[in-house]
Amino acid sequence: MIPLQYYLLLAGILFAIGAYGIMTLSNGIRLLMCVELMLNAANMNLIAFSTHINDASGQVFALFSIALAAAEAAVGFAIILMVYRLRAKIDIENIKLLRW
Amino acid sequence: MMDPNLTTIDFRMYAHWIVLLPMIGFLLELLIGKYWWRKGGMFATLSIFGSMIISYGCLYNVYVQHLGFWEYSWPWFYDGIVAGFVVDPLSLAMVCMVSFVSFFIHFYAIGYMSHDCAKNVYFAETALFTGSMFGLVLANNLLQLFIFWEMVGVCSYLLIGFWWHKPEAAAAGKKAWMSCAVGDCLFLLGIAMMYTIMVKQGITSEIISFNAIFQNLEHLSHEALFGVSALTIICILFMCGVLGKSAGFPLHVWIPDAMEGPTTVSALIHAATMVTAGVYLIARAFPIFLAAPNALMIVAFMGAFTALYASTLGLVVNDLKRIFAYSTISQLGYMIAILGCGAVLGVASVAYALFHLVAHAFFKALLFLSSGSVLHGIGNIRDIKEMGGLLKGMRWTGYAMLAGALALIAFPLTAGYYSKDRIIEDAYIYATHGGDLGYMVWIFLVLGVILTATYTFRAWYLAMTGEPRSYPAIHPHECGFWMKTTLVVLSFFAIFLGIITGGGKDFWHFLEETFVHETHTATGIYPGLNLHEIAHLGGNTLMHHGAHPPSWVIYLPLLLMIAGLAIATTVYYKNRIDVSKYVKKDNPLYQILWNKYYLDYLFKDIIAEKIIMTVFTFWDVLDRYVIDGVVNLLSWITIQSGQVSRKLQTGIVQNYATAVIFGVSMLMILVIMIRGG
Amino acid sequence: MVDYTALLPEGLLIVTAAIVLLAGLFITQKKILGYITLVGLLASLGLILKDWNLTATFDSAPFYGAIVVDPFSQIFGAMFLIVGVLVAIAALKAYGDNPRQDEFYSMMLLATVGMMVVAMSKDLLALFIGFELASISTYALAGFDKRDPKSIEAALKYFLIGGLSSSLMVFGISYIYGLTGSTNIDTIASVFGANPGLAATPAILLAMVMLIAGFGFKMAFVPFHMWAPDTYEGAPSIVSALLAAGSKKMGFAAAFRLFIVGLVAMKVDWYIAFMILAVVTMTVGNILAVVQTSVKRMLAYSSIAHAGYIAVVFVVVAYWNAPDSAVNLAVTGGLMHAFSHAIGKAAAFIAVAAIAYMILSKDKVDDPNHVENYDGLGKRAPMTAFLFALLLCSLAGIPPLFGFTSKFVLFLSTIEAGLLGLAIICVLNSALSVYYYAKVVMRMYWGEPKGEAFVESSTYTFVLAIAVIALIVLFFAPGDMVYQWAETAAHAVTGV
Amino acid sequence: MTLGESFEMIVFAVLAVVLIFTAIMVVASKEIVHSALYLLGAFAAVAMLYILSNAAFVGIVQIFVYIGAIGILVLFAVMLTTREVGG
Amino acid sequence: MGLITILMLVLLAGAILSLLTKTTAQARGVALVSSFGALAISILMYLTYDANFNTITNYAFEESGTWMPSIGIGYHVGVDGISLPMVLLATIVCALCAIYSWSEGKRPNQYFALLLLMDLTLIGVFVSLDFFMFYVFWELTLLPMFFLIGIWGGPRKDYSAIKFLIYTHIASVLMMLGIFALYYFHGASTGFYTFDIPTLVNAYKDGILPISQYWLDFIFITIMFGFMVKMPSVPFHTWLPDAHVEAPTIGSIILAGVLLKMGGYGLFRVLLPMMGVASTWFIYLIALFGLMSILYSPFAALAQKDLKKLVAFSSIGHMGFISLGVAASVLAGMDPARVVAHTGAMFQMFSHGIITCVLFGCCGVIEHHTHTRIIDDLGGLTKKMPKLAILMVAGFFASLGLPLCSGFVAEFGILSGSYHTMPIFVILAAISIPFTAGYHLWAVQRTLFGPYNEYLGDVKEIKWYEFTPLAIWVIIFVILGIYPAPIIDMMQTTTEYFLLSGDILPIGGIHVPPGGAVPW
Repeated sequence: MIPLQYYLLLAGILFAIGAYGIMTLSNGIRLLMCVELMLNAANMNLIAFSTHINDASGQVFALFSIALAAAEAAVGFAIILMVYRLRAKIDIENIKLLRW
Repeated sequence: MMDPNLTTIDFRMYAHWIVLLPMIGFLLELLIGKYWWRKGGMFATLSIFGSMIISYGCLYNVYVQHLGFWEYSWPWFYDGIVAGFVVDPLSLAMVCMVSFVSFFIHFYAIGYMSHDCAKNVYFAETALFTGSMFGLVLANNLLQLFIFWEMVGVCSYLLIGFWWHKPEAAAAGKKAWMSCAVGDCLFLLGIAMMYTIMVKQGITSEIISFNAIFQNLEHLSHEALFGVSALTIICILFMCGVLGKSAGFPLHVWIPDAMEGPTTVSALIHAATMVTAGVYLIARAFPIFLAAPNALMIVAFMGAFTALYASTLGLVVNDLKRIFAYSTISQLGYMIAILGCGAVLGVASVAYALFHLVAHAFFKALLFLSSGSVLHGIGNIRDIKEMGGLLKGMRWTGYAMLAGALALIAFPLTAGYYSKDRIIEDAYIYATHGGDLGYMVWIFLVLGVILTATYTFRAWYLAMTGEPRSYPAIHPHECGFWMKTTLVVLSFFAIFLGIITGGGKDFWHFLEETFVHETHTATGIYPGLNLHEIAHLGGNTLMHHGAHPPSWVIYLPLLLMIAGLAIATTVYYKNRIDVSKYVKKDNPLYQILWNKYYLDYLFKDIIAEKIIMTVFTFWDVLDRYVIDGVVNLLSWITIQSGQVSRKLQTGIVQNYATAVIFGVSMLMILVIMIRGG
Repeated sequence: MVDYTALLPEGLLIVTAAIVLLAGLFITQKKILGYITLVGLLASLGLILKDWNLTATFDSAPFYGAIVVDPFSQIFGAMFLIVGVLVAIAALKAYGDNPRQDEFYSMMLLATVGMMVVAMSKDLLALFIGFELASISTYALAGFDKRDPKSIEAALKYFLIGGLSSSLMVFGISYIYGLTGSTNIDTIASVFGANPGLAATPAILLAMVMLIAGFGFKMAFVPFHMWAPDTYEGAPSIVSALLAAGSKKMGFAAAFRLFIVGLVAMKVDWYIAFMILAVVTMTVGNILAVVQTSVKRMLAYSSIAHAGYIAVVFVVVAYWNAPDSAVNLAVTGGLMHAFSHAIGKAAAFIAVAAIAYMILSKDKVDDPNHVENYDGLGKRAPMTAFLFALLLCSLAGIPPLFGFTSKFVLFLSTIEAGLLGLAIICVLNSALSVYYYAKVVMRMYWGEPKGEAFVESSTYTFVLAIAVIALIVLFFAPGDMVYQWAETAAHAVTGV
Repeated sequence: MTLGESFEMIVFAVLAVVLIFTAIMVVASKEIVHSALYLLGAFAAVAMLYILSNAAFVGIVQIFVYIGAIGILVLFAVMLTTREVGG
Repeated sequence: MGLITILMLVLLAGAILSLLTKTTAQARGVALVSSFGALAISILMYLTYDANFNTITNYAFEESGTWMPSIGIGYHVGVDGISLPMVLLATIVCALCAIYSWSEGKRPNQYFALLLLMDLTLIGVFVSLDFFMFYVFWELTLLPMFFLIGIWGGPRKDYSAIKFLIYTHIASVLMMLGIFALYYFHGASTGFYTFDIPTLVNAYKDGILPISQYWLDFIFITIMFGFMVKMPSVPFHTWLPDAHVEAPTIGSIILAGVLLKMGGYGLFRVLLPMMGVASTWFIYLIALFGLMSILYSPFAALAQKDLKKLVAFSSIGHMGFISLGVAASVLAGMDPARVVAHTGAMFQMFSHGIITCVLFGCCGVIEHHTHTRIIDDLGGLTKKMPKLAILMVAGFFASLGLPLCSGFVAEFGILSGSYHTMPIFVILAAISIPFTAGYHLWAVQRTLFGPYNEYLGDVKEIKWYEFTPLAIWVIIFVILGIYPAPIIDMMQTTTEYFLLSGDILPIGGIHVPPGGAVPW
């Protein structure tokens, strides 16, 4: 039995990497990947807790989370493709028509 | 008291109509005067004539029929403030004089103002003035007196500025008001204090009416403010009002400027009636002054000083009307001074002051009207240096002015002789009882005599005799019927008033009954006052009858008058002495006099323009940049902080994500800190 | 047999969405779909209003207690549906000729369902699902004008920050789940109640912070707000209406559900954190709104400021000294303000849409939302301008509109709780907000018109008129009904 | 610590290292296609971890959905938005 | 439905109808009918007013109904001897303003609608006996004025309108907090939550609120702040000159004539009963605000170049007398004097409301006919406009406190009634009189007198529709100056009830412990 803390730590690290990526990267798709990493980290937490306290609802939650992440990703890529179609690139640092 | 056998109208019951009639005249003149009856003048004159009839009716009731003094009032506003009228010798003397003089000046003005296009406005204003003056005189309480006191001030302002298109006239009106306002605000404060101490005494009905105050003087004299007797402070505040209205030093500066108004106005308001309101106030409130320690001393000294001070200025002025204006200030000083002597003389001083007031009204009105006639005749030239030899062209005017001048310098047997010399004699009696300051009062008054004679006849000689010194003065034209009539009537009284009244004695005896006799009201009787007791409250001791000054004192004024007359004759008629080498700009004494002791300079250039305008400018800066600045600064800060912080919204989505993560971190730190703390 | 009638409003919407999607495949005259949507929304709204003072409990056993139907869910449901109705009517005009309008309507309906589910949820799972359903639909809606780079940019930003915050949310939920062993809100609350020490563990604190961030994204709390102005500005105006009025209120529904119950149970000193959040949010929203030149962006910032006002509810709830009456009053006020703000802000965005439409039809301008283009609107489009001005008054909290009443009640609670400083900051902020609303009104009423009069769209005018009349009517008599409803809802959610 | 536990521990450690490495590479890799592939690796590692912690079903779903759907979607998007490799 | 409701409905109907009209004549017709109808109703109320209704629980023409019972908001209106004159004032001023704007050609329908709305909201403030209503109307007065300034205003209208709006709005929202606290603490202690003004104020006064002095003071000071800004009192006055300068003439007239009176009215209706319970140094603070305004206004006025701004500053000074009178009259002292001060302060509200209309009306006429208000550019207007000159002189004299005009009655009452409790304040206030006279005379002299400024061209005489309202105002203030009883008696009854019955203030006034007047 692997201690809960290990999982939590691992999830935390994963989350942090995702967060770091989302703060620093400029490619839209990479940002999306980072979001997925973070969601995975959260799901890992859920699974770890679920196992730890021996309760299924965490797993259920994770399942829903995965499903919704998929839907979200689909919409996200659609948006990114639209961006690409309009601007021929997905370099978000230059997408700042809307500011101030 | 009422004699059932006398079947006559009791005019005393209609005293309020004395006030109301001219007010109605005012409204009629203002509203329809322009379209009816000579385009103005008639309504006013007739309404004042009506007032005059009632006034003399009252005088007849009281003086001849001995119907007693009468006072009545109606509740006005607030509790205890009444509108009331008092008919006693004091008010009767004033009201008869005012109505008489005012009527004749209106009469005169019908001729004098005949060519003015806004004649109806002029007459409306003078009618309002006369009505207000009646209201002031007949008031039975301080507030009503104050109200009409202000109203006459307004009329004065409006009439001085009647020729509003002249900037000097408008400025003079403002100056008059401002000088009076300084005194009036203090006067009002005095009334407020009086009200307060009356309420403290538990008096609630007719709370600041004179009789209510007089009856309670004993209690009121115990009140103290700032360690001083409250009555003294109140009297000093009243005195400030008097200085403003009656042109006492140092608030007299407006009177010479006020000569910018039509001459009839100068005669009516700034010589005969309104300026005497201050004297009347002290006379009316005499028991209060008597009961207030040291108050009358101040009155006496201020009056005497003003009398001398103004005389010196009269010596150097070249404007005919201004000479008479300074003489007015000086004569008012005499009246105030003798009232101050009441600390010793008692109610007699009121009688003397009032007699001089009445006599002065006649002869000073005469002087002004005749100078108005001069101005009328030579085209509004007022500088006596440009006149000369007018007597040839205008005999009526010239001799009328001479009559007035003789009365002014107290030439024997004229009205002034009886009134003014009596004042100087009694000032000596005051001096013998009233200490060193008393002598000073007497000396001032006596010195004033010689100066008065000099400057009066300087003016007369320069204007009337010698050679014409300007083109208009060569062919003056005499005035018309309305004006001539008035001059004659007034000349008669200027000369004979003293003789008519038995050398003033009848008048004095009548007036001396004022406070010491009981006053009837609709509901009861105010008993007469014991002035000796009241004087004790103020630390004064009234002289009992029988004191006579030494004979040299009696003849001294006469001699001095003759001396002054001689000087004037020598210098300005015979031209024996050439004064031009003294009358030069490099003579420091002349310069001081010419600049009116720099008082105008002090008030206008230093206080008004330098100090007050600087303060106002500073105030504007304060308002604009400090108080409003704070408001605007706050809005500026808000907008600027918005402008700065909107730059954080970079539009780059990673930064937004960073903000989210940053927010989470900060919140976490915050929460842990709170928990740790 | 379980009685599912209480879920009929939501079911009806889902059915309508399906009908709209399917019918869209076959019908050429697609405008009909808008009317179908409208009928569905109105029917659903009618069903909710019919039972507005619902007392019978809904048997949620088949959902394992995950959803409830209580006054709280009802009032939020009504709110979302009203916003939906307003947006749907406006869409009849805005997208009446658009060949993809079936997508618009169906996504809008699904978003509304998602929001309603959030309001009904008693379980974090249901809450999460509803949240995501609404989010994903609105991501797509924000980019609905796919030829408009601004719309796409808006959608992109919304989506990315949304994804980030939903992962934060799940992360937070996972901790709460792990430490309490349940995702049911009532259970969580009772666990906290039983173990006072638990609430103070760092993991729970972190979880709370992450949940605040997750919900705060929707509610547009500073500093999780930064997507909001951009998205509201870039998205089609009627979508902005849905976002600002509906989606944002969903964040509040979720936050009320979770935080109020949690905070009441936790007895931990959260109030300073919330106070800072609320104060910063309203101040930043207002100050930035002051300097905006685009009316739409100004409305976006004002929306943030309003989020700050409603956040006052959490402060009061978290404040240990606040009496129960104050807590209830705060939640009541929060609900009322959410209600009035939903109507007002939705209509305001629709008004902006209407005005932009008119301006684009007549004037050649780059940015129809720029405030300079509003010059003289009072003459060019009198009805629209008048109604818009009244809506701004409602947002500013000026009587006689419901926005005033709701703000009045909300701020009243701060004084009841004894939070004087907060109250002063709130009212000063509210006063500051008058500035930028007034500037628009000034432009409309005493700016010089830049062209001839517009032809006003009756559809838009109708929507605005409905909203304004509703706000005015609610200010007068039936305001008390809303108050009572909100109060029952507050009782339902606070339990005190 | 039993043998099974030790084994579990070793597997966990390996997976953790793989996961962290791939995650870092997702962020750090220059080529976006590589990033996408690393992401798939990370998903796989996570799925293994699920299975390791007795949540086999979730693990399988993770593989199906994440690797099968999302991963492919990512690759697809990368291909569509990249004119040539290195974009 | 009572008279008050009918009065408000008449105005509301007028406002809506007027908005729907097309031409000036129609709008004006509606406005005249409606505003004079309102005037007739208020006169009817005045004539049938029974002073015996004057107790704190029993107002004349009282109406009450429920509105939002859940939080204790009700429809409660009524008048007493202080609010009825204010209602009368509002209707008189607005009705005459409708005549004054006879030829308004710019957006007449909105103009007259806003005028009627203004009337309605002002009356609403004066008759409300429920804090919610009171506050609603209080806020609503901002809107018509904001639009009046904005649409019909001068060149800097944007700045002025927004400053007016924000400044006074900030004050009122802070006041709202005080009301909240009052409401809550009353509800918490009695279990009966209500916004009813008499109930709340009574509760505060009777000390049944279970709260510390800190909260009592908080309630007092926030409410006071709201009123002081509205009055406006120095140093919170800077919105007023700006608003006046840019406002159209009737905007200024209503602003100075009636709107400022809201602050004074609040002082009587709300703050007065509280003075006995809040810290006593607040009373001195109110007096100090009054004194500051009195002393400040002439100094600031004299520095102005704009005639209207000068008049605006005069309003500040006159409103200061109200604060001074109220503060002085509540302190322990001699009852007759207190009554006089208090009645004077009340009368000052009415009197200033009438007088200032003439001043601003004249400014408006001058601006309308000469197209300038800068004093230096004017001069000798009497030549071209003698009728205006008479009215303006009358107005300015009344404003500087001339006897036989209503202002004097009020100021005399305040000064002499206040002397016994606040001698130093009164002495300082009296010092302002010459300065006040000074700037009024200065303005008159520079505007009306002196040589005519030919640069102004051929200026026409005042129009009849400008002359008539101004003349009526002049007649009113002169009549009230000579015979103030019609208004002042009503006020005096109320004052005696306020001060002497013990229901509102402690009998004999509020005792300030020696040295306890100020906290330091």
